[in-house]
Amino acid sequence: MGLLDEYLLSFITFFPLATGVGLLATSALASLRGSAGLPAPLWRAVALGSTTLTFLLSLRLFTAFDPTRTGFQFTEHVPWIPDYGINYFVAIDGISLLMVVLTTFLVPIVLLASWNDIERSVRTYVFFMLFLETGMLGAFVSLNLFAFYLFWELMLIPMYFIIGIWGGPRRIYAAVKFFLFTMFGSMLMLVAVLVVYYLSYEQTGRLNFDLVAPPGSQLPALLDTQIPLTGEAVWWRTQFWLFAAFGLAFAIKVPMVPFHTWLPDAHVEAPTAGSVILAGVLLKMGTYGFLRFGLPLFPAAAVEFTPWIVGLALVGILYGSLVAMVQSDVKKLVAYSSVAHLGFVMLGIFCFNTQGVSGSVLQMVNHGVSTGALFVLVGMLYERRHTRQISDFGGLAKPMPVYAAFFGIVVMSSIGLPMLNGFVGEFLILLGAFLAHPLAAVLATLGVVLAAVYMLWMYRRVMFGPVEISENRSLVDLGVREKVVMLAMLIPIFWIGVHPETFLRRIEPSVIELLRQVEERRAVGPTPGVEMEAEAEPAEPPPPAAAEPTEVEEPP
Amino acid sequence: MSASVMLFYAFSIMAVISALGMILNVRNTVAAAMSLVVTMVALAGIYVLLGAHLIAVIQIIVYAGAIVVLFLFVVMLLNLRSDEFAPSRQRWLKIFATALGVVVLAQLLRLLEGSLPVTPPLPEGYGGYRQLGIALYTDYILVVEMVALLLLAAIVGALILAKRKID
Amino acid sequence: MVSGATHSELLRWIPLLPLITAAFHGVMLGVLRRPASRWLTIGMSCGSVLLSFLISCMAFASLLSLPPDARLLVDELYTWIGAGVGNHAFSSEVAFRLDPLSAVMALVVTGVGSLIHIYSVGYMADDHREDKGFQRFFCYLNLFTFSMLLLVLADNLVLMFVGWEGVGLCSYLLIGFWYSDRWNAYCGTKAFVVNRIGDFGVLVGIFLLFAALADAGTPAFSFLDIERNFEAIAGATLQVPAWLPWGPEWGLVNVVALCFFLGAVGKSAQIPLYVWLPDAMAGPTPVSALIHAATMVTAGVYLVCRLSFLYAAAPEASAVVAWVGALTALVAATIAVAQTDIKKVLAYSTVSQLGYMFLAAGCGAYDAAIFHLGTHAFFKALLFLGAGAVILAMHHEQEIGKMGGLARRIPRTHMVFLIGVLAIIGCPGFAGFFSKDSILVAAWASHVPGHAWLWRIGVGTAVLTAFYMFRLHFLVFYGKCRAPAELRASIADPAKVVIYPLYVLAFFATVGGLAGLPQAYGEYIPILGPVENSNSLANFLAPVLSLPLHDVPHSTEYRLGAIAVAAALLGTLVAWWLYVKRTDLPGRLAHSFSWVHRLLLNKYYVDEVYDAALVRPLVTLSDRVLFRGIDAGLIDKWGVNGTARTVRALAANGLKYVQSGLAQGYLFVMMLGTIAIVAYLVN
Amino acid sequence: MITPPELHLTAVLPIVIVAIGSMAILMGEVFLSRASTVLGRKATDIWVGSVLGFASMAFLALALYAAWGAFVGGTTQVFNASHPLLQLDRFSALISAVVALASLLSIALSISYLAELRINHGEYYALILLATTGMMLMVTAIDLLTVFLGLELMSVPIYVLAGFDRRKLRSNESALKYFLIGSFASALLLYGMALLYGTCGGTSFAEIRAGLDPSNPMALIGVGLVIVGFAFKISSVPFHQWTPDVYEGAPSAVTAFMSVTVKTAAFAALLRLLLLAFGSLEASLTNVLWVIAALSVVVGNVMAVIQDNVKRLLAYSSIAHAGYLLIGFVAGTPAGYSAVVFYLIVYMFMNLGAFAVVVALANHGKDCERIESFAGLARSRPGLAALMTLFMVSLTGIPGTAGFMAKFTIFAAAVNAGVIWLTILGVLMSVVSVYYYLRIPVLMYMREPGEEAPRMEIATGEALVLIVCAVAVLFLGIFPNDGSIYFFGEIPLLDWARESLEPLFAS
Amino acid sequence: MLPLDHVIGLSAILFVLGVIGAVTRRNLIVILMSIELMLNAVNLAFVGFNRAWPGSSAAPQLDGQVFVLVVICVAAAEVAVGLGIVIAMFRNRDSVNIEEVSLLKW
Repeated sequence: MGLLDEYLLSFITFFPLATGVGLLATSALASLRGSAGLPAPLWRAVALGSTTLTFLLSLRLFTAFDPTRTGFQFTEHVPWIPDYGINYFVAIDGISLLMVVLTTFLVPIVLLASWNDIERSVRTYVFFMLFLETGMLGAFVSLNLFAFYLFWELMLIPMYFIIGIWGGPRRIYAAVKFFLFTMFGSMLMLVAVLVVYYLSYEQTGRLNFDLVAPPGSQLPALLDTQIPLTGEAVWWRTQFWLFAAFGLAFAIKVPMVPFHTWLPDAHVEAPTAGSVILAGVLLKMGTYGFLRFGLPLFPAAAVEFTPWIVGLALVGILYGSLVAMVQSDVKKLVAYSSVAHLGFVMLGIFCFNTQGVSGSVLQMVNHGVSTGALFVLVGMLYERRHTRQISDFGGLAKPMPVYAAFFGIVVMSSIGLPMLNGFVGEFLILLGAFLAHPLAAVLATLGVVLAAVYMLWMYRRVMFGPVEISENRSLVDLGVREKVVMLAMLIPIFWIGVHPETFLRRIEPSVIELLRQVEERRAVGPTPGVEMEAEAEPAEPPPPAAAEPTEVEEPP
Repeated sequence: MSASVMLFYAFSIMAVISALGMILNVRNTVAAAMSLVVTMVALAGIYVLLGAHLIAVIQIIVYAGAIVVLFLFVVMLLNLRSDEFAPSRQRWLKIFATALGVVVLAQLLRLLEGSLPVTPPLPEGYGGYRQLGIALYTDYILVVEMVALLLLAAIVGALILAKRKID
Repeated sequence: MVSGATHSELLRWIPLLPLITAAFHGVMLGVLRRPASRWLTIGMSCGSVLLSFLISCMAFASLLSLPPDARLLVDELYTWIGAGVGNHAFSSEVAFRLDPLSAVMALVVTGVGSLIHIYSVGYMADDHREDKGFQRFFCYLNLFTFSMLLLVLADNLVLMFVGWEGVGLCSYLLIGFWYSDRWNAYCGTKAFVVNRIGDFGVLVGIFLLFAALADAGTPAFSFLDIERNFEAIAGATLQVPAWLPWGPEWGLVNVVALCFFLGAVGKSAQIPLYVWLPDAMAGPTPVSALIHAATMVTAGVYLVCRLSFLYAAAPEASAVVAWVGALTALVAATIAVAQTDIKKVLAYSTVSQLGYMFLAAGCGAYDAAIFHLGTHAFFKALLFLGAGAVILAMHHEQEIGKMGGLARRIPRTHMVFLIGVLAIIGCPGFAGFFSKDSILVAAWASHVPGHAWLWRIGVGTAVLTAFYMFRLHFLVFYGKCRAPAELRASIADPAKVVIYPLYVLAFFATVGGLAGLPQAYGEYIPILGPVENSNSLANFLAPVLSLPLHDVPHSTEYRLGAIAVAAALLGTLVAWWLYVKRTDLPGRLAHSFSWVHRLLLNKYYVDEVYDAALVRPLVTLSDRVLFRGIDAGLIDKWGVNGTARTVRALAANGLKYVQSGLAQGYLFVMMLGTIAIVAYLVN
Repeated sequence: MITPPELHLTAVLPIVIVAIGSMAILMGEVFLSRASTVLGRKATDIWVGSVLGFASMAFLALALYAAWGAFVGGTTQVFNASHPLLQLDRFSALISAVVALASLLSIALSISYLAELRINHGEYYALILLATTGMMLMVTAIDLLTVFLGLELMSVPIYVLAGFDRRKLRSNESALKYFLIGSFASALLLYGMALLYGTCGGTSFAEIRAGLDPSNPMALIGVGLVIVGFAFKISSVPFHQWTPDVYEGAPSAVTAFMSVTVKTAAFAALLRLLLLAFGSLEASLTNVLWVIAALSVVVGNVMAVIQDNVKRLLAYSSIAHAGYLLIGFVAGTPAGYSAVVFYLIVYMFMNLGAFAVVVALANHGKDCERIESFAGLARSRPGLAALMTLFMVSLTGIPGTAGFMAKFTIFAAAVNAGVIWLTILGVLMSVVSVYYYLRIPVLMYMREPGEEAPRMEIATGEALVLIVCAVAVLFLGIFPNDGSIYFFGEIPLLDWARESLEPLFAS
Repeated sequence: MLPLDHVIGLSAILFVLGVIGAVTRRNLIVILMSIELMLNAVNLAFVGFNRAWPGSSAAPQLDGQVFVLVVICVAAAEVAVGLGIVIAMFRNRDSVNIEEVSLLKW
């Protein structure tokens, strides 16, 4: 492997941020010399070029990825804060591969899509987008729990600003709500992370945040940690609560009902680019988190939680669809449809079988592309009419036939029309669900019906019928740039729909490996006290005042 | 009961009464200051009884002589008339605080009674200016220097705050 | 059961050709905005479908050249979806399969499809209602042809489902083709959504079937594999909660069969999901002919027949199929009696005829179902195209109240339309007679509970069919012309490109019945004399259908046939009496039985009932309870913002006042804190 | 016969340097204000102030260097071996260095600010140096006497500094409240010290450690009162109420100075006291600290939510941060204490940075402290807005900034010590903190500018402070331990924090 | 020999009186005096305790008395600064009522 391949992941991850910092530096230098710096369009162009290059690099990653090998590839492991077991440890498997490609795909798309959308503080916006991309990529490729957490929170900041600065009238409320919700979950997750960290320390005698040991090393791995199922207090069940804390953080991000209310607000208020990235990538953080951390670290608890999560996923599917149905704002409708779609993803993950989980991973990509495309489309409309109320439209197919065609295809993809991407994911998820939770699967299948209801109803009200509002009569159809954006988004929509094996082939070995781990670690006896003592041979004595992790600190 | 003990009680009663006088005297700030002087003098007396002669002297000189005078000086300077205060905004709080103080005092006295160290006989030369002086200029030399700095800070500070006009 | 498969790379081109054309149109229109020239459009669209038809014929020929139990051509392209390991390995190939059943379907689809494509050239020629409508129409039509071919040629259920959904999509697009009319768009959406309800059943059926097969250790999922491994799951049961009826164990096969039937009900517009089909008439008439009469709506029947092995093993489900079919036939026929829109009448008649097909399938006579499917495709397409010709002639007037006396003005249309009517009412000699007869015989002979009643319903429906079809015919073509005066002059037979396809169809509507001539009649073929195995269609289909053996004596068959003919005659006579002889009667009848009339005119208020019972409550629930109540109210207002408010209130209404700004208050708090700490430490 | 004591002057070198500096500044002020030119320029107030400011910075730099040398040298030096009052060990050296650095930065921040507010008096620098002397004394002390003396030497100048803008009612009030409550707390502390002296017979930490009898109520009262005295200085609930009032009223530069240095010094002294003197009372003290920490975290964060004044908001946030720091104490492990040290250093940078922005915005003798006056700042002052955002983000504890690393180390130590519930409370309250910290970026970036025009130029000193703090916040956020900066060499801050505590645990 | 418990008791009484004075009186100057009273109480305690720990004649222990000296100086410094603040305040506000000093709150 050449140098590029060896550090490919790092290149991909940090190239956008490096571009952003470089642009900032030029502007800082320019301001020192009293000039205005590079013009905003040039910033945009540079950012577009850089993110496109990132995407091409990730395509290289996609092709160079060896689907026949299980385990992680493109590993880079550099000590960072070794005293705390914090390492720069990045690697990908099939699951994160797809997420990386999805992310790098969407960012240039949204940059292009929001070319004219963002008018003020363009440079800040460009910088935040680049920063955001690095944050998202970092979270997807990090195998060090600490680094993951770092990226996980880091990407909140640019998103927060993107919503808050360039958003709609209630943008501040939405941005703050988004931030608070996510922080609430992730803060509890931090505590859980620390507990896991401590358990690992207690058992191995070494401080460590690496999820798995890098290949060929003797370093400890969090996945080897025995996380006890029970604790000292009767009601204290370590693994249970740890999973709950991780799960809450992820569930908020997903979002699962009833932690979803930040999503509609954030989506409605965010600018197009923000909505696309939010729906396309950020929501995937939650489901990805379940896959990467929630399930393998706490398999027994995950299984125990399954009925609840499946239940909530179902509620999400049905509830999201029903609520989407009655929305009067297109973006809000799409937002609630995300709740429903992500409900499918959660359902698939908690099937614990290959079909379900593979379907979920694929559906994550699908949702990213389809819902992203929907938001781009809504954004195009908003650019023209500065409204998103369904009632302000009607008959748009007449003045904007190309737009209507694209919108139609994306809507169909979103409601899972076969040979478009949405179907494959939903189908596999439901198939998996039928093998695991038949009744839930039947109910979830109802969601497919409801999806058609709300999407087509919306489509009908926006696109069909007579043009009654005079502003709509003179709407301009899509321009070349917008067509390019949409065509680019149609490529994965059709590709995944027609030949999903390209992706499934890469997902499946990782999913099988993941499920094997879960099964294996579940099987390892849940009798913590005895086993832990037998295995724990700390290299150095635990800290003097260290109490049991499960000890309940009683206030006096 | 020896004379010293009787004197002690006399001084104690004097101190307490004058202290009470200080905190109960609502009208007259000058009277309060004078009560404070009385307390301090009484305490100086007790210091003598406790064998801390130098401290007693300094108590009189510094406290009664300097500090309280400073108080009086300020009172005069500001020409205060304390009876023009509006009704208290925190009357109940203050009543409660007073009551609480009394309860705490009772508890404090109860607790302190049994836990005091035993008093040994006085060694030679205890409390004299010589021993204290040696201590101050050997072991505590740094403390003396630092107290000097503190006083410097106070002087500078008082100047900055109270000078009518700073150039 | 078919033993082995022959590979044939020809098959893929049958569906792909229309797809390529559709894609070409789509790119030209949707992306480039450069509409192709009219002739290029016509040439590509009609040419591709015709070519498909030719290839189908070739494939059909090569199929015929194989021995009967090896008649299976397969064309595998690639693995579409594959996931899972071991016994749960799911794999769905993109593969096409041509067996007798799909061959018949493919021929019908491409054949009728070609004719309708050609017809559309004329029908859509004057369409200026929508921008660039012409090419768009053919784009959709080609896409539909592709989907329908995919549906019938698919080698496995999942791929079939692709076509299944695809035709739904095209139906949606074509119903709402004139989208500027809000009603059309509504109808399109309604069709899609109702179809989706059926799709729900198909999906569940697929999943259940796969789950059962996987449990049995044979997860292979092509039709051939399923049929081979079917024995393993034939006796399987589903555990359900005991409080459910027939709990705690349901026969898996029955459940699966019912699930698929739900799909069929949706697609083929049976009770209770038939409501979309009449509304689907909002689309252009060729669409109604192709999609909503000849092909797509019969997909349900095809599905049931395709899975005949499943239904044969599921008697209870089959009974449901038969009864639903019979009731639909009857109910739709009653509604058709009162309709005044020419296409609506035909739509309800389609529903009714589809009911016949399900009646047949439910009774195990899958061959009869397919037979009727084929003949129905011809005569119903004929009728629709004829109606289209009428509508064209009337300048897009569909109300039969404004027609009348057209026989003289458009004689050619009148003739072909009459042939269609005769075929549908089962006039002996016409195609419909034989197929309907086979169905009635099958119903009579079957072992479905209440089969005698099924037969009676069938006959009753036949009476009604004859009545409403002739009512339509008489009202349109006879009597006085009720069209506005300024229109009358211009009423004339449409162009050749419109009429010629009608002739072809009329020909098949007349002689098509011979393909499945029941043996009882085969004995007495006029010229040829007795023919062995006259029911060539049934024989041809036999290897792929699980046909039960119901031997009906020929004498019974004649008797039943005679009753059917009598029924048709009765209906015809009543129609003649009411609409030719005593034209004042219908109005008076409608007046004196006004509630019945209103009930029928308003289709038993089913739409309204659905609206009131399902749609409105659901919307209200979603809006008032879920969205405003739970989402905005409970979670957001109380939960999320409530927490924020609580925190703020804690500060603003509580802690704030401790921070009074008065220093002595602070001292007091300190005093309290000190006391607390000291007290804790001392104790 | 009087034996002259054996004095190790190196042990008090930083203190002495700063003390001499303070006197030199006072002298310099007298002479310079009489002179007609300063360094070749006309002796305007501003020039005198600048020269004095730079001189005091030089002294502080020297003290920093000395303290740093002591830290690197690593030996423990006792000033007067026969009667140990001061002990310059690695811990006190590190904290002295930090305090010196913080004072240095505060002075850099003040020079132009004083001119802006027209309170440009040389005594200001002298008072800061005196306060710094007191802090160094306090953290070097190993005797209650020196602790108290240091505390007073620290407090008295700050009382004055708080009221330094004496024409302003708010500044008066600030000084008055701080003084009043501070001297009340001092009295409580003193009484506690007296009781401790009474039980143990001595005032040095060693004697107290030896003589402390956990069953003796007098000793316990003494310990309690001493804790209260420090709880006041670190502004933890319920001894926090002065903090917002004083921070709000005092001139911003003073607030910046006192919010970081006092907290650092007081925490360090408390840490020494707990480790060296009150070791035997660990369990019950931990419970007391648990409650104080919990209350501080809750009250600080909740009250900050409703604030409309940035300084007041930061005051409440400092109460909350005191709570977080106390979590490290509750953990009570070496990891916990070293996390506290790390946190203190990080807190210094981020809080100073935040105040530096407030100071840099002060215009026409008025502090830019109303939260609305930040509206639209991103438009008019993009650089300052970005920096403010950085500091707010760091105070919130978002990863990638030093604030997160600090919180992380504290929470990690707490979890390792089994202090789960307090940690959970802490993290939940940091969610609340998100709200108010991010309000400022919200205003800066997402609102239109108000009528108040901010100052458009930035002074060199302010720029210096901002850059140093921003770099530190970012750098320590990403490389808390193993980073190295060109010229400065390796900066293993976490290691330093851990190593600094070794002498305290050794004894 | 004086009874130490009574000495300390007196100190406690004076201290608490000082506290009560500081918390209840509204005149700033009187509050300052109350704080002085508290410091005096502390001094008394120190002197009293030093009586209990006098050391030997060879090595007299005068910690308490030295402490008292420091406290006296501190008290002086505090009074100086405190009165300075009061004067500065009085100039601006013309009052020494502490309850009027509540500009900064909440």
